[in-house]
Amino acid sequence: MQMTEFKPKIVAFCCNWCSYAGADLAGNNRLNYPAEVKIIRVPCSCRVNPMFILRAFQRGADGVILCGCHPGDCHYTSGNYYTRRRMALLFSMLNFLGIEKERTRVEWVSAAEGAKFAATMNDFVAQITALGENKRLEDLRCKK
Amino acid sequence: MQRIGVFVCHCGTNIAGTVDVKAVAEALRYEPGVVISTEYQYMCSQAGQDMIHEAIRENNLTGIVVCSCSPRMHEATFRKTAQSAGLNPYMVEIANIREQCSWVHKDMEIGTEKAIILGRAAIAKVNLNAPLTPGETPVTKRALVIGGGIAGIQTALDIADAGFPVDIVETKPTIGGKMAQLDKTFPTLDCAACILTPKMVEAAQHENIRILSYSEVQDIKGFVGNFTVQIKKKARYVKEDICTGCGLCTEKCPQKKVPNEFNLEMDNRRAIYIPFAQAVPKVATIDPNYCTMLKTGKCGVCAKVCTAKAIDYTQKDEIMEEKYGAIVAATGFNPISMKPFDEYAYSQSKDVITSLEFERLMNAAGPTGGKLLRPSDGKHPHTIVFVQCVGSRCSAHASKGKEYCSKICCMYTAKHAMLTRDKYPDTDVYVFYIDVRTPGKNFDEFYRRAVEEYGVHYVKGMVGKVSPEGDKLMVQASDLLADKQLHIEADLVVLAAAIEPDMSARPLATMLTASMDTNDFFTEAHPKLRPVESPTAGVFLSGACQGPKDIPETVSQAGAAAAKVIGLLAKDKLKGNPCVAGSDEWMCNGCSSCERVCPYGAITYVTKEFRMPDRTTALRRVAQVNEAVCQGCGACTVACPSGAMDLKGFASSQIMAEVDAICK
Amino acid sequence: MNTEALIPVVGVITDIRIDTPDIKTFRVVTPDGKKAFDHKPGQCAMLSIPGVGEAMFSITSSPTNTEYMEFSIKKCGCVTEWLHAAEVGQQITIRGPYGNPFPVDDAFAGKNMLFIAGGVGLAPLRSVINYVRHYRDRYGKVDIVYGSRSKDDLLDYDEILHEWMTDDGIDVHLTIDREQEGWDGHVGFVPNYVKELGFDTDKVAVLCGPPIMIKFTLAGLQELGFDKTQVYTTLELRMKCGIGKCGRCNVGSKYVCKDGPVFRCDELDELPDEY
Amino acid sequence: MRKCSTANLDALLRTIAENASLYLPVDGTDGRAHFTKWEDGVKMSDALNTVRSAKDFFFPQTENLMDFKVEGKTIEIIDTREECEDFVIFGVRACDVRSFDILDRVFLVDPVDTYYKNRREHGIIVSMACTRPSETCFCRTFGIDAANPGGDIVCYKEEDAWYFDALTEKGQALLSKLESLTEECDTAAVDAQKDLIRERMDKLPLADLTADAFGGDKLNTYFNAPEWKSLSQSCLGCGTCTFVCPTCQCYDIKDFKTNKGVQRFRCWDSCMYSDFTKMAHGNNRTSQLERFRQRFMHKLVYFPANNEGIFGCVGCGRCLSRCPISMNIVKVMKELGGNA
Amino acid sequence: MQKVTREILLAKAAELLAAGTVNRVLGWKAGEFTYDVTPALFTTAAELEKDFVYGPFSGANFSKYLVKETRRDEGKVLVFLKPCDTYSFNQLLTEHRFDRERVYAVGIPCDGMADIQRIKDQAGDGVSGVECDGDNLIVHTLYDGDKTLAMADCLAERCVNCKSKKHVAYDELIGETGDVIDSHRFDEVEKLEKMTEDERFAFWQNELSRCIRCNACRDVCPACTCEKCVFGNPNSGVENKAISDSFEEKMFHVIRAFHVAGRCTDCGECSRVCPQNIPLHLLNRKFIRDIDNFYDEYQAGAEVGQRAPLVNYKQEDLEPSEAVERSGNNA
Repeated sequence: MQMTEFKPKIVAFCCNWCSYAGADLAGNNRLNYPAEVKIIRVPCSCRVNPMFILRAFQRGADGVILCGCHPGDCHYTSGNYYTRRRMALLFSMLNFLGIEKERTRVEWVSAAEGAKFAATMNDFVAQITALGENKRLEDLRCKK
Repeated sequence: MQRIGVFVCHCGTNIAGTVDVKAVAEALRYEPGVVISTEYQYMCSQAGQDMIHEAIRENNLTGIVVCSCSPRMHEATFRKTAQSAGLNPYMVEIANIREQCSWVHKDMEIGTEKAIILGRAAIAKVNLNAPLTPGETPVTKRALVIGGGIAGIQTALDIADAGFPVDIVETKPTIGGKMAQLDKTFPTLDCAACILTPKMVEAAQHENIRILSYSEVQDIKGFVGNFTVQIKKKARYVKEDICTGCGLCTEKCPQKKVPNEFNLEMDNRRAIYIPFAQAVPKVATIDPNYCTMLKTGKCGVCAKVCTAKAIDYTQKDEIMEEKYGAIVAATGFNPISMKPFDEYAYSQSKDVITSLEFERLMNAAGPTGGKLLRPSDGKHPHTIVFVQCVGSRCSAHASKGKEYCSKICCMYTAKHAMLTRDKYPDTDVYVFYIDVRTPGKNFDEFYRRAVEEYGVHYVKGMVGKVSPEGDKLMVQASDLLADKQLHIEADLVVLAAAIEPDMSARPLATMLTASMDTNDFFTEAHPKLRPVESPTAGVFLSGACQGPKDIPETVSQAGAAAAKVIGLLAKDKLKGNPCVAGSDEWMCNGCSSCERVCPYGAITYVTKEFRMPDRTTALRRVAQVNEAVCQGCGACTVACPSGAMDLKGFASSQIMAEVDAICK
Repeated sequence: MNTEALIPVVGVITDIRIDTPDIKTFRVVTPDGKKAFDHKPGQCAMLSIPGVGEAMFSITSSPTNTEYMEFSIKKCGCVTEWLHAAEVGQQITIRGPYGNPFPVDDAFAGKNMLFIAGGVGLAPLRSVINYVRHYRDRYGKVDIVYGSRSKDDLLDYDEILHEWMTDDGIDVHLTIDREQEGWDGHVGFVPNYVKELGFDTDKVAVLCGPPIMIKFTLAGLQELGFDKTQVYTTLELRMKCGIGKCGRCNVGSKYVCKDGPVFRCDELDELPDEY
Repeated sequence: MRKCSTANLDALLRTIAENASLYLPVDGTDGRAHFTKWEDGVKMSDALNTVRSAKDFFFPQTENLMDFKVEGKTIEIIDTREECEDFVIFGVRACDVRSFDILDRVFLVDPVDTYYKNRREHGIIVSMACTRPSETCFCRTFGIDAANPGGDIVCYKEEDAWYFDALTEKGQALLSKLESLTEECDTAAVDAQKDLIRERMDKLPLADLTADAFGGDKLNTYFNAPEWKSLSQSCLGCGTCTFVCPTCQCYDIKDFKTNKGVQRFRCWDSCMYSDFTKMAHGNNRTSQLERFRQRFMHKLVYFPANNEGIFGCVGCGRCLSRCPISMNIVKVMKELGGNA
Repeated sequence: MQKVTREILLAKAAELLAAGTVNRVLGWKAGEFTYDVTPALFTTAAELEKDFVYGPFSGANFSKYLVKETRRDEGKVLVFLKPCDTYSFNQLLTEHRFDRERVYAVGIPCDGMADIQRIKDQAGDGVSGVECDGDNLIVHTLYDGDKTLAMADCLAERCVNCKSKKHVAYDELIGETGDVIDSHRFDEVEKLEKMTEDERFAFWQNELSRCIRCNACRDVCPACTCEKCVFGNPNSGVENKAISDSFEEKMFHVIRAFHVAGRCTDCGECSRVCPQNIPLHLLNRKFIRDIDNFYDEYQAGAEVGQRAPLVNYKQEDLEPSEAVERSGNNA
């Protein structure tokens, strides 16, 4: 196994008001997490279209994580409630198609939870690293 | 294609310590659209900003990417810089290579590689940016307060004092609300009428306040700064401007058997009535359900006795349309119905009453003239049992009652107990409670006085059953602390009924597109940070319609809501957030999915005629986003199946370009 | 393996001229500075930007220009928008030539010529006009009627003023749709202007412009006594492969990219009304 | 004529597969026949025809045309064409064999499509006669003889043996490699089968369908026919008929941005799609009626006009069985035929 | 239950046309071989008399046609709706996709429609005609004479697993409406859920690899009435005309299923029309089953104006991290 060689690509969608601020706080507190995680800022987790997640896998991502405000704390009051439903159904469907359920995750991270952000990312990267390369949702053309 | 400038900040060693900034600037130079890529010690410094300014001018840049600290830190700074150089401020993107890179990674190689990728993503995004301009809408400098209780009155007074006209719409013939029905207020025991009625009068006399009593809101259209509201003025069959409130008609009216709702139907009034002596406006109203003249056309006594000739049996409901810039919901509360709680025998015995009824019994203007007499036989009660939490704090699985704490009951029960013992020291007073909650200034002291000074028997435990036996009420209860069953022979049982939002709140919320929680309390825009605003811009919340509150809390929230309204009305124009949703009419299905997920009611539909590609014309229902109301969350963009709905500044194409750049 | 028509060659944009607010003319050569391929007047080439798309454009320079090719391109769609944003030195890809040319060496030979163009419709005609100017002795009198929305929308205005108008035996008749300050020439729509000018029928007419202009100008010419067999036009270039296979530009049994874009107006009558 | 006993067929297929990739109809997990690469143990389907036609072998649904490398302002074009390896398609029916002729008339005329040509040159077609033509078959309408299906080698399946005859040099070369597994035979069994086939063809429900009313000169007869309206009315505008059709050859060329460069590929397109003719300049077939008409006019009028009267349909019947709304070329011909 | 016949429907259509209630009729038009019935628009009683058919192959769901049909003309169109069609009808109304005022809907009872593929699988290829005979179908074949098949064995999948015989919308009903049925439609989904991740992947890889992106599933789907489909929009980022990579077929079907999630009435048309026999309905049913499991039971189209599960929420909804387990997927 070439576990040590494999550097996963991880896309993290973070809502502007909680999780992106949480990531900033992790930075402020110099809490390390792997550089494989790249954050995309969205106004709210509810902005994340399932198409973006599939797009990330197509383009070579090995894991996609979506972070938003805790339910009940959404800056827009209800955005993350919709996210929760959409992603629950999407993840179940992807798994139904045989896509490893570990590849996708939703995590609620508040602006105060810098430590949780770092811990979550460490955990997620470890999980994806253990899982290996995304083969089931890859687009070979992109890797050429 | 854009002409993009890339500016990589060292942030002293904050970034440069872990990221090879020169290598980043060099690597990003060859990205599509980039015409200049450079680095500098502190981009946010004046010198750094000047450098960006110059670069924009010299290279005719159409977009810039700053690789620096978090956009939460300096996005605004660099937007201003761009604007000063003639670039649209929304053509700026920030790659966060400090908080999300140099500060969390230790290895220079890894940090540099990631910084390049983050820069690439920002470039990919800015390549698809479009200049954005915030929309402006004028503000109608007038507020509407819905509900004329203490919350509404206080909000209206504060707004009016700031110089803005306010209308109060109240469904009852008089303002005053629940507070007008109270006898004394806790914890000071001052008389409710004494502190409320001066405010009512002040409101009535205020040059900026118009009271629309006996009126209802029928329809609300528009958005923040520009609401159009239809108000129905119900016919009161008395000319409001002529009636002097002398009350002669209310004495002469032959229809004497009308239950008096002000006294909770514990006595009667006439068909023409003034709810109470200090009513505002002090004008008589004919109750069409009981007036013989209106029902049969035979009577007319009131018209005959009215010296002012104010009676007009032909009056009709009147619809008026008014414009407002802000709306305050202050619809208040009601005690819940006691019907489902028949274990307390509320419907079986007149001597089982609610706390509000108790207030009226104790009130000098009440049905008993302020004497505490049993409703059944007018006798003096000697043993009184107060039951707390009737319908409050129920289990989620219970078939009745509310899950929440009604918040005010502990205190008013203590007040009732104390007042009873004070006036009638010969009565035994029991209070059954689950917990006594007294978190408020002088609240706990107040409750302790009831126990310690006034000898009220506080029993931790619930009353299981009240059974009328003869003229007694047999109360079965448990004392949890003593772990024993109690049987009390009571003369009067007072139920501290839970409170719930007024029934008018739900239809009002629909009209306002304001959201409500499962209990029909209005939801605030943010539970901590925006407690008096509803998520719908321009709609504010005052008083118990947002959640149970006592009077001081209500008054302070009313003032806070007023301050928000004043802040809004003080503006001539509202500048919106330009990162708002927009719908492509050609792709829109008109399916309402977006409308349903919009927390702000920013989406409306119009039916328009379209010339279709196959040269036919078709009427199509399409969504339109009100940019003044949209807050830019993007929920609609995902709900939209066709992709007609997109979010400016966070367009699908932009986010996907970022994804592509990151996964490369 | 044989050369494949669908595989282009690399071209470099060596000059960009801003003609009108929405039309630019691009000069294209191969990276070693040569003309990418030879062509005949009226033919087109497929230009592409990898990742953006491919689109067909008529070659506006004359075949007699052996150094480079020129394309006058109006902004509409993603390829053209991209090109309008490009700078000199940008590489693109080019393949061609495609389509049939104007019959400059047979049907037009020795004839008096009448060119009528509207707006960007001058682009495909410029190639023929300059070809005719180059072989001036092979043709009779030349009339050019050219109209546009405004003076600023006239294509190749400098060339018209300083070359075409100064040539012997060439009459250029310019018109713009609406009065404009600094314009003392004719004002009015092309079809009316053609009728006003009242040409003799001893000519071959070549028409290019928006469909509505073609329709009314053709009617005008017929009023003047022209027969449809005397009138040529070139169709809009809705094509993909350029070689008559992908099925897109199919109009009746003709493929615009292969059998067109140049048609004699009587030939067009044979086609179903789908172009 | 050579004959191979049924018992030897597997060995014969194995021999073919040793020298070239061999494809033949095999029943898939969905119970339908698809051309599938032969390997040991694969059983040939008894189905009359495959869901998708054999055109896929020469004109695949998508194929990479070339790659680009873009750096700054420069572009590098990478020719990704490679010489194709030999392959054999076994069991192609007469209709599909004719479709290659029709595709040749598109792709092999100047300028030659080298991608197609490459495959065509390396593909060997072993056709097979149809002993049980289906109710949806109408190849005879277009002059196709199901008893003489053509190709490089023609084959006839009988209970006990398979009969082969080489029709081209390519076929001869392949057949000669199979000499040890086959034996020379007379044509009696095959002739009998041919008679049976023709007899059965005569009895097919669509046996009387003729294309006489159509042809290259019939543009004006049909273009504005009122029948198009009702015929196209319920067309969904999907691409099913096009994609299962052995002769439909419209394609699109698109660019795909890979993580490293740009891939230009070609993929099937359908003239039934609403955006087929949509270009920056506009769209010349904006209604489904126009698009529907285009497809059938192309097969019945435009194609013959350019190709000596040969129709662009081979009567394979795939669109008859696959159209979601059961609209098809037979209904079109019958409805319009009355106008002739 | 009253058996619906061509004659009854013809009479109803003629009556409504004559009365001027409607000026056109969406109905089934006879084809060449009994089974190739085409949806068609009839404007006169004579046209109906000539070509209208009703039988075991009149399965097409007309509700989607109403989107265009109600835009086209003045006057009302008559549409015959089987119970399952009425759900699509309501769902389209919920989404404001057509004008109810321009439609006259006649509900007709349905005992299930036949699937010609199932018939051919039993009777062999070469089916020249099919006749109804009570509960049986008499199949005329080209080579094997007539065969008698039980209708029950010829039913389309969606009819075998019929979810409801109840009409949820109509202006008028022929015969009687039935009840919602406790069907076994989720059995196949459950079977897949019980497989391992790897097995499921292999299953779908095999099924979806056959996809040719003909778009028939999308174009027939009554939920897919988008003015512009994301898969046909070059700016959507997912546009692609043909399958170039195995990723694309998965993306297409996941996105399509997601777009119709909570809106799909499970009418089964997608699987019926798929030329490659991909069991697409299983994707939609998986969403339906998950929605039922995760939230409240929900049947799209049961009522007009319902709030679809994906545009709704509850504070106590389950977390995405619990979804796979709760959905019954064997991980």
